Amino acid sequence: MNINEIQEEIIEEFSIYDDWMDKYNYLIELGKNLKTIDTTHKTDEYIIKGCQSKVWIDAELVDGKIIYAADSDAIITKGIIALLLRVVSNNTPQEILDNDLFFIEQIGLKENLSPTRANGLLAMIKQIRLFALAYQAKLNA
Amino acid sequence: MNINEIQEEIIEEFSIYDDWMDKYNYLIELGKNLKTIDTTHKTDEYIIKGCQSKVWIDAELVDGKIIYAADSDAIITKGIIALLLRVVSNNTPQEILDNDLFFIEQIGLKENLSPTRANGLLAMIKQIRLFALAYQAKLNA
Amino acid sequence: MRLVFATKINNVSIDINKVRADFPILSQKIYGKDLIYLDSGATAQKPQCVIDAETEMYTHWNSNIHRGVHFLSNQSTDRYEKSRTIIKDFLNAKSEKEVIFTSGTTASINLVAHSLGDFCIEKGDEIIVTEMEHHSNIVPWQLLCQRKGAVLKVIPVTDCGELNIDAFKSIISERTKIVSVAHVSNTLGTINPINEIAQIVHNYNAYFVVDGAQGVQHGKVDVQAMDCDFYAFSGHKLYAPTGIGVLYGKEEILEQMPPYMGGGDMIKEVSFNGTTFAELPLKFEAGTSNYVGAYALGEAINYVNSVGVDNIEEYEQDLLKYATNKLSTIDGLKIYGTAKNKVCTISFLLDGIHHYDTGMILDKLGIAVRTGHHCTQPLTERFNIDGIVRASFTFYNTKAEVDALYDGLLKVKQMFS
Amino acid sequence: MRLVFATKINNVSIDINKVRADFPILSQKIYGKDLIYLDSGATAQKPQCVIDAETEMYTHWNSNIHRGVHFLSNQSTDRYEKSRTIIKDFLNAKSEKEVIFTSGTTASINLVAHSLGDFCIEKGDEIIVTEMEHHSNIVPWQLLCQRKGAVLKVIPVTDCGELNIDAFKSIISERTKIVSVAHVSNTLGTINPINEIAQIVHNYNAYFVVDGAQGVQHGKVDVQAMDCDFYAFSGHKLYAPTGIGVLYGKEEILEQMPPYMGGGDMIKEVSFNGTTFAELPLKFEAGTSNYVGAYALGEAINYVNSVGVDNIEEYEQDLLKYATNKLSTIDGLKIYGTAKNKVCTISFLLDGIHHYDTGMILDKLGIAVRTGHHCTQPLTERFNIDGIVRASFTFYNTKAEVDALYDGLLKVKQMFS
Ligand SMILES: Cc1ncc(COP(=O)(O)O)c(C=O)c1O
Ligand SMILES: Cc1ncc(COP(=O)(O)O)c(C=O)c1O
Repeated sequence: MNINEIQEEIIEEFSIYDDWMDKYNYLIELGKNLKTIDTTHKTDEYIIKGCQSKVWIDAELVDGKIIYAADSDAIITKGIIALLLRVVSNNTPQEILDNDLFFIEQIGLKENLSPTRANGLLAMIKQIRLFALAYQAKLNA
Repeated sequence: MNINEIQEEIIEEFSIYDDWMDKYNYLIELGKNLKTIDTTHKTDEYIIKGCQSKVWIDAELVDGKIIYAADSDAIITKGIIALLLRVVSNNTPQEILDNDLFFIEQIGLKENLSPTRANGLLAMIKQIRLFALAYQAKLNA
Repeated sequence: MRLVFATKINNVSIDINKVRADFPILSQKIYGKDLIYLDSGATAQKPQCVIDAETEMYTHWNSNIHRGVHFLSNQSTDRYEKSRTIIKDFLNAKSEKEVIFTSGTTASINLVAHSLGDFCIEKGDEIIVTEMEHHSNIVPWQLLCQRKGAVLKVIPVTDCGELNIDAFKSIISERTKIVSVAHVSNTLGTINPINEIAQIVHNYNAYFVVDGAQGVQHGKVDVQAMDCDFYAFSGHKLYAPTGIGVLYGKEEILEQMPPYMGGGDMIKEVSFNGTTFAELPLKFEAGTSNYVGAYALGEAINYVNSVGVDNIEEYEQDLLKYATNKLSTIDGLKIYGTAKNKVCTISFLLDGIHHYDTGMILDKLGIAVRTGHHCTQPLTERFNIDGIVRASFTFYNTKAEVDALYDGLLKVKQMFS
Repeated sequence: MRLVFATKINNVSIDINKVRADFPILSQKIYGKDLIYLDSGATAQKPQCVIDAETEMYTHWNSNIHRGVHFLSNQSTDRYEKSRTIIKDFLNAKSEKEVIFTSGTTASINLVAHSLGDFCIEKGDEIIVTEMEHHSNIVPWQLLCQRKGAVLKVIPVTDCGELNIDAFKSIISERTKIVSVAHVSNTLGTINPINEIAQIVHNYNAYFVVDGAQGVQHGKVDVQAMDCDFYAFSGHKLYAPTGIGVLYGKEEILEQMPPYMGGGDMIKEVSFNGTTFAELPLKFEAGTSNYVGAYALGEAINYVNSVGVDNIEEYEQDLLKYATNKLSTIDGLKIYGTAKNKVCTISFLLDGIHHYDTGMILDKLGIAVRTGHHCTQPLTERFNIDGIVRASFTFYNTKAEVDALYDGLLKVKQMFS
């Protein structure tokens, strides 16, 4: 599935929740199950500090595709990270750069992306694109 | 006439003006006719600077009574000064200290005493009392 | 020692329904639920009379103050200066000259740090703050120390969240020039023993600055009884608009201090050969003051007085007791800040649950709490935590809202278990 | 040379009745007479939508910004940051990072004088201002010169009230580090040739600060086209509330400047071992910002845009021409400030009549003008006068109001003759 298909799939999944609580329970579930990032990568080099929750992110290029790894100290943030990684990971840099991330707004989690620096997610999304740009440059070099 | 009788007299005089314009015309008249202060006294020593108009004031003790002299560069301010001097001048320090000045408010010129520093009148009234205090102290010494 | 906020548990005499009706936002719905606003420590909500004061000013009397001779300008100026008198009385300052309008606590403290700093700080001098200070009462002093080569010292906080006064006595010295302490801690709620500290500070001839951002709204403030040299607070935490604050300072000290900002209204005469400065308080009010905010701050204080400062204190202390007892029954909930003398602010963590997660779920239940470091990073570090959940109550909050918070926290525990 | 405010005399496309209805105070009565408000240079009146913006914020969305995770906090933050974007677009700044909220022009200029001053001024360096500056653009530089041992130089003003650019060219030198000039003179109305000055300043690698307090409300401001390094203005003169203002600064310069005020929100991390500062623009926004005022400023700009900046300029230029012609016919009336390029501000004196007397009588006729030195003492001194009467018009004023002023002045003459 390509990036947009996965986004549609997630939107589909969330459409069955008409209650915010089910939605957040699902996020919490996702957050708990997200493989935590290698502690050697949980250093200041990889950190994005929100005022509230911290986010760590790393990426590597495997066979021309980027594999992202990320983590957070807050479970809800981690749940959203799990969704994000499902969408962007394992795609080529070009694919990542070519596609917008629209699912977060569509599943009603937009407030998690407010520019308040609270949870670091918005900065993480920027970082995802930066990794893609960097690897793209490397591939073209 | 004592201070309060003069104040009542002024209030009486002004009561015939039901129009602000007549009132201000009268003030302007008074202002124009006020004997200007001796220019040797129109120095920075005697000045009270409002933001807008300047006021000069001086006082001397003659036979136990204070004779005030004052001036301003604005005619309306001068008109009010004329009224003030008519009320306070030629009284003993004690009489000046014992009496409130109520006529300005009662003749509807209160806005001229706003604490905006605009015309220096409020500071001048303070200065009138300060002179009285100083001469009183001298008399008691 | 007389407590600054004496707690009397009598019959509470606040008509809570009337009070709540005075604050229109309290009937706002959040996600379809009743708003439960427990974030007044960050900013307080405004009674209708304060909102109306601004509207009235702009609709009828607005005009720039002080320099105008026309009717509206006099109207504006009168309202601005009357508000100064209201504040003077509220703080029990000696004169209007001691009441300087600023844009808020942060601006007030920066004013002191710059102007008093320029006046009295030399290389090697010491300035003392506490471990529980808000960043606004740390960073200005750090910057001053950098500028002057002075040294910043820190009064430590005990486990229950009180100042370690013995440690303070051992830190203060002849080199100490300024001591700056929060009246009330925004994170822990602790009411600090201002009078006691003032005495120690003045024994060393140092200046005593009080950050009153969290103090002024919870009980009677009497700057003369406290004997502080400066007292800073923000209007927006005292039911007034944003963008207005106050710096109280003792006249004889303010007189000696050099001006901070330059501009209109703070001058006597300007010339390129030399400028002279206005008398107090205008010397420290450069430029067009937020005169509409200042007027509304006066109205806010009138409102607080009409409810009654003592009534507010009593009501809040009762609420504090109730909330502390109730929340303490939650398994795994730890309260940070258990000082004997505190305002109705309760900060806590649920065992194993991130403060942000707690806040997010409470939000969905319509409950507004604040999470994070609350601009007191040295303090959260001292307690070895990253952040904390803070419920800050005031006299428009109710026991029913405490119950809702309690229920919400049980829900949070269930969701994250 | 391209004029910063190009004057096009086409068909005026402002619906003046609609505009006047938008400003509730304009139907206020003064001493039973219709208010004729000719003091917008001191502060502008507010359209209903701006008053409503504040009320709406306090009634529905009020909560402290940035650090909160709850619904109201997000609502407040969104409105605050959206306003920043509106201002960015209004000034044609490159990015939101270049738009710093302050409490007003005076605060903005003091910020630059302190922070840029600390960054680039050394003993013996020179700073240049002009003879027509407002005290707010003089005193901060005088204080900076005192702190650093720098020298203040002054560009003279010609008899018609324009800057003497040749003199400027002879004053500026390699020692010049900062030049600070009013976009528009508050007393004379002169629109200064900002682009031309910018070029000269930048040839000497100096920084160029523009005091836009009187510029931003009368025509299109494009900071990139102007090529100024800083642009300061106040909300209250742009139809917004008091207590909010803006400092625009070029990102690459702001990046290098040290922080000015310390406090909450302007930090990245605080510890007693060392504090790091936030990214732009927050680095310069210490403490709780006047977020309600900021939101209302955005609404004010939306309102100005809805009337149309070009329409406003056109309308005001037409009014200026009419008023200048009409007042010039009064015997003994002398206008100060007859620059070719000016906004609709007319300062004058009646022969032999004190400015204060003139103002007092006009006031009684319901006409609000400003009198005095207008916080430009060096300028009034340059014209050998003590003070002046200023009628400052804006797009809600009418030719009928000019006529009323004219009649009023005849009355003044009659009364004092
Ligand atoms: C040219 C000019 N500069 C600066 C200022 C100061 O603005 P504010 O008083 O809003 O800080 C004014 C306003 O009076 C002004 O006209
Ligand atoms: C204890 C304390 N000091 C200072 C401040 C700063 O106040 P403001 O942000 O209104 O300037 C606050 C507010 O957050 C506070 O709680």
